Amino acid sequence: MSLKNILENFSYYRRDAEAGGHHEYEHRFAMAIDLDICTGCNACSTACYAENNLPVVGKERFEAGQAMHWLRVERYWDEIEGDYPEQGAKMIPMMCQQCGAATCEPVCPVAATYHTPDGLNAQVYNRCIGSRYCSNNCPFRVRYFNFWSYYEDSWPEPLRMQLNPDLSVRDKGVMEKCTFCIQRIRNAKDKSQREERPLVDGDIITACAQACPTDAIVFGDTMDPESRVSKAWAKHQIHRGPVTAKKQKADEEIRGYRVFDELNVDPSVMYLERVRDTEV
Amino acid sequence: MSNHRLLAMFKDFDDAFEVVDKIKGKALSSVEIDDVTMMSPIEHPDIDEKLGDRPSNIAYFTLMGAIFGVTFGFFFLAAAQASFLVQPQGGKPVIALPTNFVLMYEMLIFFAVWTTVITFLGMSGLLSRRGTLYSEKLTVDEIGLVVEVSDGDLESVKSFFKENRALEIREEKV
Amino acid sequence: MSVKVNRRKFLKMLGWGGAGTALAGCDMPTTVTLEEGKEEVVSYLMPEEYVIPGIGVWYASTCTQCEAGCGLHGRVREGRVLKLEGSPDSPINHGNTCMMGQSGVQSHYNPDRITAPMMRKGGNLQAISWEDAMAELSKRVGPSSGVDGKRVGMVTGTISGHQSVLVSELLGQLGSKNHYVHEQINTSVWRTVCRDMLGDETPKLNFDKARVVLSFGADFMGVWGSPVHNMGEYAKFRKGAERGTLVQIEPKMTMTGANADLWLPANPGTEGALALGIANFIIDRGWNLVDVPARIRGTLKQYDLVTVEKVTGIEAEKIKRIASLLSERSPSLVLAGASVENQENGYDSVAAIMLLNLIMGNVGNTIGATAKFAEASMQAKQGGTKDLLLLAKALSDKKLDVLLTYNTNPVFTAPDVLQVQAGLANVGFKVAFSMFPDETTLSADLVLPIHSGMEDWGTHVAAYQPEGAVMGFQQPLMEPIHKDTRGFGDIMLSLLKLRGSDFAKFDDYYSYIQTSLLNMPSSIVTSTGSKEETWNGILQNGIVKTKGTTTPLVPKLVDVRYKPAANNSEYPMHLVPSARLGMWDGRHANIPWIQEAPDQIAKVVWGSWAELHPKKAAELGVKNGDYVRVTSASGSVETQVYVHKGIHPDAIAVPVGQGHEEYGRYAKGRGVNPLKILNPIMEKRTGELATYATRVKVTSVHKTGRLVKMGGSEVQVGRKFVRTISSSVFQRTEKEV
Amino acid sequence: MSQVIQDKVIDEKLEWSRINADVIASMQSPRRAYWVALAVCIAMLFCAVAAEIYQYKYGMGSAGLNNPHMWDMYIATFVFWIGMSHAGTLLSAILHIIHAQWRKPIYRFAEAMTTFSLMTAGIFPMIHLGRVWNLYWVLPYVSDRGIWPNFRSPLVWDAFAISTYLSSSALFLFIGMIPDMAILRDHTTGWRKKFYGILCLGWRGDDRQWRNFRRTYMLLACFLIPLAISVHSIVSSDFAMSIMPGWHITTFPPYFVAGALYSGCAAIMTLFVALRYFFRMEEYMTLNIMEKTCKLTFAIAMVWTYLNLIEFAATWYGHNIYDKELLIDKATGPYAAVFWTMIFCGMVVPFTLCFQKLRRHMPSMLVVSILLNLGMYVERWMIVAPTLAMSHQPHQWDVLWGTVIQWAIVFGSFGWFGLLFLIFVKLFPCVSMYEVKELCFHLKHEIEEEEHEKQHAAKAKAGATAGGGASPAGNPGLEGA
Repeated sequence: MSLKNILENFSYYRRDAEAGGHHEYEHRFAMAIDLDICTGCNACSTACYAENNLPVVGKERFEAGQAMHWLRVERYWDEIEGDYPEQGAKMIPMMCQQCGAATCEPVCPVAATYHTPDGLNAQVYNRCIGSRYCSNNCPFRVRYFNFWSYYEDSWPEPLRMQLNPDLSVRDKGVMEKCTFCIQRIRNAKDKSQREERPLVDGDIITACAQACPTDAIVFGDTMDPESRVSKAWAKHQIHRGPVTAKKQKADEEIRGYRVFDELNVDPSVMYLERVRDTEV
Repeated sequence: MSNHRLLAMFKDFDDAFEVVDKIKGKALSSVEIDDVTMMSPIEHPDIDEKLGDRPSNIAYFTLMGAIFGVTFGFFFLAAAQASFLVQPQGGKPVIALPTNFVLMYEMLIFFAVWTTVITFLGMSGLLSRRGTLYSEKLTVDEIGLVVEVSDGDLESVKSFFKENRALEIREEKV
Repeated sequence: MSVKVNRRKFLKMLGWGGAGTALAGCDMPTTVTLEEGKEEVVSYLMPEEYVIPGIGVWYASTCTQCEAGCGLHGRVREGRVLKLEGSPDSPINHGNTCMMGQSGVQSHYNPDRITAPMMRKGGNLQAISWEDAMAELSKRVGPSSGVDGKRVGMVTGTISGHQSVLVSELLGQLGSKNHYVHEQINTSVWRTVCRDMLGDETPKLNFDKARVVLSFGADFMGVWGSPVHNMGEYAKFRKGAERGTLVQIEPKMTMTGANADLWLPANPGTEGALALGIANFIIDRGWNLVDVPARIRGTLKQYDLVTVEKVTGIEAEKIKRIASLLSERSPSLVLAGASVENQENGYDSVAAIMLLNLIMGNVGNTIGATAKFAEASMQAKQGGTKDLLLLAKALSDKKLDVLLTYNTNPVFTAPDVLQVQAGLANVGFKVAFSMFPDETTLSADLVLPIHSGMEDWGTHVAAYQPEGAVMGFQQPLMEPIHKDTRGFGDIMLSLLKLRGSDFAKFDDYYSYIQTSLLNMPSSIVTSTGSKEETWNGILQNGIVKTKGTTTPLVPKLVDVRYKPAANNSEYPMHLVPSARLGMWDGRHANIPWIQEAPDQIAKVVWGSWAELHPKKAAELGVKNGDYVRVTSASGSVETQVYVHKGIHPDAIAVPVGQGHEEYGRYAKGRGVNPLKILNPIMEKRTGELATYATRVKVTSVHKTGRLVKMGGSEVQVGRKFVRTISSSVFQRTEKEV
Repeated sequence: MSQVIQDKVIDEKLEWSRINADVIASMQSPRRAYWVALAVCIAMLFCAVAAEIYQYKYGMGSAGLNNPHMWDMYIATFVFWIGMSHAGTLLSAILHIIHAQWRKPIYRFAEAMTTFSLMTAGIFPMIHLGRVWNLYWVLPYVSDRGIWPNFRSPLVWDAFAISTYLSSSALFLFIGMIPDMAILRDHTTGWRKKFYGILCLGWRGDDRQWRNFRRTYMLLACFLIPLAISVHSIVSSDFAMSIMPGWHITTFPPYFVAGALYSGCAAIMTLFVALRYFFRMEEYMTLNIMEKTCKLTFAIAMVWTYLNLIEFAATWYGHNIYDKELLIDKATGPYAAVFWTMIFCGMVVPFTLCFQKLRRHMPSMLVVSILLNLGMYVERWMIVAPTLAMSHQPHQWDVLWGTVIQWAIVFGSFGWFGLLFLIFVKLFPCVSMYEVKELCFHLKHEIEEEEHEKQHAAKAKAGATAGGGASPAGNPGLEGA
């Protein structure tokens, strides 16, 4: 009886992210990306195309801004007065940050995007009606919409033989984004279940982290204190949850930060600041 | 018992009102003031005054509709949210009151408006057939007065009409 | 002839050779597993043995997308290869891959692959059967053809392993010495200098030991040497006890430059002078760790700071800082790459740069010897552009009657002035072994479609061997997609058999490789039991690890006769035909993922562009997206401009890779090819084509368009996406904890 | 002349039968201009339908939308039409409650405009959906899979608000039309008689019906005012509830409501001029009514201007760098021309309404009202597009001007609205006959009373001199037809 349900669990259902949320998380997958050793080579992005059946949209549609790179390597120039960018360029792999308090989630009219017990910001393609509100409300702009039907154009025979059967090819009208390779998470969970053991660090490795030639991307579960990513977060004094005074970094010069942390969205990707030898 | 229904057409409200006054004043045995109905192309604010207290209780139903809307709204939304636990989103609680208030407000109005309209259809006697006495001039500029009388008072009512410049008198048996 | 491995046998081998990582599909009930012996639940759906729906199996192989020879694991499901990942066992890539490796599957599944042999009939290439094709081949190069072996040539890309042996055998059998090894992206000059000054062509570069890397145009993360390996080493260099400092000097910012702590553009072609200036300053201060003979000291004296500042355009203060950096943070590693090598004075510049390594005592420290694969005939034959020039000459001199091409595309990469395309008309019979209809292939008289890297057997010995000397083993990850393609090795074998040889005993290339490997000395292939077990071990690892032979480095100073390039008033700009990781020399232009992946610096996709410094752009009155004409003495190209500060104001960079006239739907007619307008300037000492020496003039054509690139704003506009801290802070907060 | 006479919005001596006849005539025998207008509207609609079919088939990419610009003119147009819908119902209801008699000749077409612009607006969220065939998932129906829409989403609020508003304002329009339906039943022939006979629900005009009618109408008016305000607040929540700079603004709900009233009034002015001209309704849609409408529009324009400036000021002083940069970009960046058009049309043009000569000059008012509408349209676009173009993430900055498909659908929406409106004016009276009669009746009373008072005063004065003598209180009655 749902009335009974409401009355009995009301205070539980009223808990928000600041109060620990209603979720009982099983895992909270997260990343740590070291921008000092990220070279901006694009291997992660291409690996993502290969793993996640991302369509190649072609020049005209790329020009129209309809590219589907779930993981894009952004390049920024320094705003400098001098003649040359002597500190090189700034590279950052930008993908869905799997925010703990994601702004995209509450605006979806049909609950097609929601938070999984794994701490992922999941997108249910079948449920999506394409209102695109989630993308509008994403400060990172990392949600990609299927503006066209790409299947015929992007995968002419026999290119489509490469498609990963572990996940679908999305048709027009559906929003999609980085899933932290949810099919790999699923497979690893199945495997650990079969082997009757808990998931351990390293069981799951996302396509981007796997490909990275400098191992700049570390993926893991922040609920597991022994995981590499947990240690990296702890070392760089970044804590889960929205930013509160208590949780701020003790030392501002520690490298860890989350992009747009000031928006209180609790991103699951920690970046480590780029380092430049300013003495040369 | 009244067994005749009379319709008289008048040129203006004042003529009709005089007839009403006369009926009220003469205390005819078979004619109650409640048996008098006035039909008009427009609404005259004095009609109620002349015809006496005839209450309209639509507002009570509206209130009930509104209360139902807001209560139903709350429980409907909360029940839906509490049974759809996949919804936890963006760090928001499962039952998100601020958003539910918005929708409760809309549902309040929705139910209030519909109850009002449905009650109106019932209370105003629309959609029900009541007699054939009618003149198309009623929708132009003439005022009609319908009186239900018994045989005894028939003539005196008719004479009131005539005295007050009735343009036309129609009659039917009830 | 047919491939003698039947399907059953083939799949059996796969079954044994698999790395054995079985994964359940996410949609499959977890109870249906191999482990629990419940395969029969899905047996009805099983089309063949070892093809279990929903189970992905990983097989080891070797990447053929460039010459670095990275080890691969390929995920195979339902008989299809789906995803490539780096093999953790490979000492070259340590489990990682670059974007080219990742897109190997799109090479393999490319919709524009040639699916049947073709022969030129009446001017057009027409599909024929393999029987006819082999008959034609026998007719033209067989024993009865009467072909003059000396007039037979073969042009390949860098080639190694058993393929190389077969090519050598074939040419030897014919009596030909004309093996042209052409590789557009190469380190030939660097290799020559290393040979002359260190005694080893491909010395081991210990980034992890270096505290400073000073790189003159060496895009070691991108297109210089073994990029994936170098990037891994770079990470160690950055993450070491002390964070290493990277200084990059190059006319156009490469990916490596983008990651440098200090990036400076010296006037193009004067990097040698800069190196000498730094050396002079170091010796002047007595900072050098190795003594320098007076003879060289005398040469260096001319390169005082004032002169060098004038010549190179780099402030004296910066030169001093670089010099003191090399001294304070020894050991260092000084590298030279394409923009230095491929100048007219390339050899001397690289020698001047190598001098820094020598005087700072880097040799034997950050630069070490590499092991060489014990079987010399299988070592990599590394190519360059010298052979392209030789080929062009042979063609125009009508010295070739038969030309075989494999794994290279000289018609695309050769400058127009070399007239390779026209020269090919002088060759009576041209055979192309190719997967794709590229320019060279479509100029051939007989086109033989070959297997992809994922369908064929092969062995690869990388030129740069960081740990030991390994042989990458390439095995098919799936059955050939197209029924009418054949393995390159198989065709070579059947050509060899035409004249009857030792190879007659091998049924096919597979059995040849197998026999050959199993009969190798135990120093190369260590037996792990029976032959079958050994063989399975090779298949499973995808790599044959050997110690190799190592000879210690012998540092030797050479005279540096450095002379900066002359100015040219008619063509004031330097053309930088830049290359990038991914597109490489244009061979990957037919891969959609590569086309759609933005250039690492300009972030342009699906086309060509020209990079200009804002100063120059203002002078020309052009902005992003405007078209300019780049004219050299040998021709001109027209493309859109991308303006940024990461380029020398006197240089214009036009990336290579685009401008294909053929090469399938994704590459054809897209962008421009800057190689076409190169002047035929040779590097003086090595005879390589000096690709960076061409001078051009740039004019606006008063046409504008939208530059198709990723990214709206070029700067962060005050946002903190990429934050930067100084390495001193980093040292305090992270290294000393 | 007295104030009442000077301000009178209609000639009180209009014969009631003529009112009937005039209005019924306006509904019959369309002139050629009507057919031309109808053809134009159908052609415009056809453009939109063709564009929509294309877009449905090939995907939203054909509208030129892209990663930063997930929404664009569709949503701007949606807000525009929703805004336009406000004038009719809200003004009608407010003016009804405060007994502003001058609303009576014009409220009917204004309410029709409300309903039709809502029907137009409601189409846009559908057009803009990537998978419109799953639209019904937004509705809270009981699904056997236990799936519900997400009640946190402002888009679901939109669905609730728009359906509530559409049904309520349609009911309001319909209830207000019942007495007129009876008039039409009595004075038309053929199919119309049957048609109106059904629609009038047996209206006879007896006292019970009038009494309940008055009460119902008042109740509905009372509910419609907060409803209308909530609807546009909810529409503003689509933006204000987000995190985006330029959207997440506290003043958005009142700003949107003011903007809605503003564009609604401007639309009323446009239709007023058009109907007055085409249906020769000069006697009903008098210049005095226009003047009052103009004054009201001016007042609302000033409210809107104020709220707009407040928004700028709050952004300017707020030191939220994203918001502030966006504001500067709006005024100086690629959208500057559009932004200044909005400022000019929305803030400067309404000052023409201060001049009586202009207010009484219909061609000028047509131009002014169209300019105001243009200003309000670009205002909506300036809300939607620049935020998407220049939000938090500079890497995704992009300027979008839409494709032919998008423009065609936006253009066609005017055809759809026009078509509905044109059908309406021929099926239903665009002037409320019974209320015009009431207006005349009351006006006449007022004038008579005033004259009576005047006479009384004169007599009192005369009586004071002549020694008095009360005159018998005359019962003026109703002269009628």
